[in-house]
Amino acid sequence: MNHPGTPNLYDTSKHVKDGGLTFRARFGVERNGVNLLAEGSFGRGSEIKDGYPEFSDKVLKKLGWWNDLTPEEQGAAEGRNWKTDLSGGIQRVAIKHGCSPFGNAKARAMVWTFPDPVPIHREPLYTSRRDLVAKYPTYEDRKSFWRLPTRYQSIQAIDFSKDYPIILTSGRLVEYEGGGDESRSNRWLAELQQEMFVEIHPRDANNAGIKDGDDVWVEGAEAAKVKVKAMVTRRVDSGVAFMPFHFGGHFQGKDLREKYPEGADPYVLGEAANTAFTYGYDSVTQMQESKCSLCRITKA
Amino acid sequence: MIQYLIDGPLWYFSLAVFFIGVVWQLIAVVFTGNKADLSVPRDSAASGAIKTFFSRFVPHREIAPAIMLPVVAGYMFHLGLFALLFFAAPHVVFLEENLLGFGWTPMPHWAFIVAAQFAFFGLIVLWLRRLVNPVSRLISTLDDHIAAILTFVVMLTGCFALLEGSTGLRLLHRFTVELWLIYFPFSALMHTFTFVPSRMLTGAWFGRRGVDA
Amino acid sequence: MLSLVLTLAFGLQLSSADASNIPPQKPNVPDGVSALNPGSDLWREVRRRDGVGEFNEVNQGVLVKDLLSEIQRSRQVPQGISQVNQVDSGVMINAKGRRWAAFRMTTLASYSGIALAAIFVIIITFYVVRGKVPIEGGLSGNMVKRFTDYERITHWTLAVVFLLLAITGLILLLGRPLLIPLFGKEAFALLASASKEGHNLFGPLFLVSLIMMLISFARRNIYEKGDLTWLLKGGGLIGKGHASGGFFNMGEKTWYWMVILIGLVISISGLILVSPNFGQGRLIMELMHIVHAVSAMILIVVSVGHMYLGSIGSEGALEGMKTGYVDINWADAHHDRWGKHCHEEDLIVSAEEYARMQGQPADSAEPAMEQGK
Amino acid sequence: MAQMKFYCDAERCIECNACVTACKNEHEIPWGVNRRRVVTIKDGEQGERSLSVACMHCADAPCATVCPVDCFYTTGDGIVLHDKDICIGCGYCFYACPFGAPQFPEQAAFASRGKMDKCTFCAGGPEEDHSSNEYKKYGRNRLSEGKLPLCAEMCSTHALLAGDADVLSDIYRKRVINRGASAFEWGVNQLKS
Repeated sequence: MNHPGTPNLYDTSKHVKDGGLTFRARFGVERNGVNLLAEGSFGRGSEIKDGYPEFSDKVLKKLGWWNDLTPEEQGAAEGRNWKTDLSGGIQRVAIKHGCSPFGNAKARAMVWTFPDPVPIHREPLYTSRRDLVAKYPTYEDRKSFWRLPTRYQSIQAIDFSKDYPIILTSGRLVEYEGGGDESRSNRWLAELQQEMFVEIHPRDANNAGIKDGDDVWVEGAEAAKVKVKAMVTRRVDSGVAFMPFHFGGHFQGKDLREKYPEGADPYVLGEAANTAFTYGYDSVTQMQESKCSLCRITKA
Repeated sequence: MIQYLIDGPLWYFSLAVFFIGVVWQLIAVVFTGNKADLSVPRDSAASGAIKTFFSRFVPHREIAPAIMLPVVAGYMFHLGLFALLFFAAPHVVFLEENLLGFGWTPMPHWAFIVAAQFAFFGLIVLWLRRLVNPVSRLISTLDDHIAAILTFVVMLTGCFALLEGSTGLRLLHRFTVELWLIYFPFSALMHTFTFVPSRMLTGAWFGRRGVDA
Repeated sequence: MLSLVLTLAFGLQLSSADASNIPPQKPNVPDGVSALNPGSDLWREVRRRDGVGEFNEVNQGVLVKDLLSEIQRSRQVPQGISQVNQVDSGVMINAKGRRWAAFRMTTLASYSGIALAAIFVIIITFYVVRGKVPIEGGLSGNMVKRFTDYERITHWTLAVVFLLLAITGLILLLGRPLLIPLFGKEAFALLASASKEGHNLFGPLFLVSLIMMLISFARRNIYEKGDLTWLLKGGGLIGKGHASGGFFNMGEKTWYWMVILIGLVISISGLILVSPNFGQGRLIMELMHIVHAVSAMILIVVSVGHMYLGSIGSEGALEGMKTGYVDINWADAHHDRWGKHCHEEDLIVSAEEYARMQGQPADSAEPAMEQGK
Repeated sequence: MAQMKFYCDAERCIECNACVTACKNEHEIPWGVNRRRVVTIKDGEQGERSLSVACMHCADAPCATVCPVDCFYTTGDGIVLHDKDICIGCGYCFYACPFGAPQFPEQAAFASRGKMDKCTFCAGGPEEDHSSNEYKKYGRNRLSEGKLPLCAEMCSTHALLAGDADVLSDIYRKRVINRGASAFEWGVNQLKS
């Protein structure tokens, strides 16, 4: 079919075969009496000038396009939809008629199965902005979240920002990837990032009496401590500290290099950033909170 | 051609001269023998020998202040040279590949340089003392001077070849070492080995007489 | 200290006012529009921080004051950062290096060469004109002890190490213009590599022997009342009369303090140059190199005079350092106050006594000039 | 003949150090030696810019001026190379170089630096092309294979350009023209506008 690819996923200005596409009718055709399919919006060159569900053999038959399939495709497509028809016939025919195989629905960020059907801001559990807690409260504690008791409200209620004033976040380095064990064993990458560090704004560093390159203790709100190098920079705002999470091999200041199997220890070891992070789980995916927490930074 | 010569036959020739020469000299020392001591042995010669061997490492209390300089410079030179000879990285590698087949952990580079500085300083002071002190100047033979200067040259060419970058300087150093090995058995350098029997002989001789030498 | 002053004067005199700090021009844009362009502002700042005025032949002489100010400024203006953490890896452009390079190869090398040649010419003409300064009344053969063994060992150790360092240093400095045309690059590379390793290894030995020299000779080199008159009379070299001096006359004392002080400056700057592992930046190293080279040249040039005066220049001088004994007439001539002291204390050793000490058989007691084996 | 130059476009460089890593990987450069480095000025502030800095192969190279053993030579393409057999590792070229290009394997006490190593514009050195000896001392000789230096090839945003000076200036002139006032706009101080 020589399809050029779809640079923009939602682009009704181009024919589907030239890389245009519509929103997928993923959640059925109707909910609470409201039509979920598109109304009055369709791809260029689409023979159906309105919303349409995902293509399957029944849809093709109803539309009368079933005979556009070759006999073998018909055999393969019998009783299947565009995802399970291995011959790809349903997709070919849908695109031939200018339609996108997975249907044309309203672009509605309306996930009714989520606690927040439409995403709204909820203040993180460990926050220094107590004013936002009242405005954007978090969820109630849940007795059984996939059979796991998970706390939200009860933690947010406690104000940790008195002893842990600085907001702590973590993120990536371009030199390392993932947990970093593999890329920290790469001689050339390891040389570029030899030390685990925390980025502090000059004002916070000045208040804590920290110079660039000093060893500092970053103590998370749940009293876990990591010993890292201080990098005084304006990359982070005042009151915020950033830590890369590719390092490992030290634990609360102790170098555990000898625990690595013989010859398997990477060139560079460092504290794992997540040691200093705190409790908090996503209300849907249970993904742990490693982006915003509170910490206290003192000179080591 | 020169490289082949220095790295090859001349090296083995100088080793041969060295080993045969030393063994020859030591045998000569042993077989010259000395007149039997007919006196009644008052004490054991062996213990005298051992005692004297170790007591001579430290200068006598009475004359210590007078010869403190040669003793200190002597130890600086000898200890620096031995540390340098046996624990310097290039030497350890050389011994491992050419002579012994096994190696050991060398000193760090800065320690190697400091040892060399001790050795050089010690040798310069020792040799100058030999020239400056009228007594030692009188009793110094040409051989003593040659031995000192040759050792100095060997060490100097070694220092010159520190960068381990050019084969020319390495060859020069190796060539001077070969000269040193060839000259060794015929010179005062033999004291490297003969000091052991000489101290023990004297020690035994006096030990047998019950004298604390 | 002395040499630092000299290098300052040396540097100052050479270079004219340096136009490196161009005031930041305000972009000529009507006031209402703010067209600050961080891009060009940034490069102007980088240029000024590391920048230098237009580099041209006129101001290629290095301004030591400029280097000093550059070192402070390099601390105020924030350096760049780099993932590569090595010495000066944060400095994007270090234009001072180019000026130092030009200074070393043109000004320093040529002036050093000229100075070295000049001192030899001066000495030779002096020798031809004045010849060996004789001792009035010739040698008496009666000797008096001037230096102990330890002092002579200290002197000669310092001398040996100094000579070795001077030769290797000059090879490194003047090797390229003078020796490469003779030996060709490969051969000279061997010589230069050997000289560099030798120079670096013997450097600290110079400091050690300098300290030994300081301890054993400092007391007798403290300036006394009579020294100024010695200077005013030109030290006996120029003009007729003889200047009086104690154990060491004023000239020898000045030379001693020159060796100690300039020697210390050379040693310290040398030690800094030889240990690049303390992370000092290039500016400091360049400054240390200038101080090291200029002071060393001063010492080398003056040392040639010392060697001449101590050996060929005046009769009987070398004996003191060679054997430790000097002729009493020599002492009276050059160091009359010390000579008088020897007469009073009766420290004089007669010729026969001296010959016996040197190990000649008693009967052949000719004057003690010839001795030893 | 071409006049080989590097040019790093500060508006594009994102300090990802790919050029540094590519160079080290290609020439098997030991730890501690970085022929190329990325320097960032005003990191994290308004007007932050980065540049990839290595030997710029100057026409009148200060390193060649100051070298006590004169081990530098400039090829027909204007590439400044040096002879590692002649180099004595004294470090003067490092002091003289405006860009800090000369590197030394060790920076140990007693100035034992080892032989100087520097960016060769991927043109090897005075050894026989493609010989293992050349690779051991100077690294890959890409130019004799008709390729351009790997650092420029690896640059993800084409900030680092390497090649004939005229070609580079054409490329950069087109970029400046395309940017037109936007370089100014980018440049306009957001705080005020």
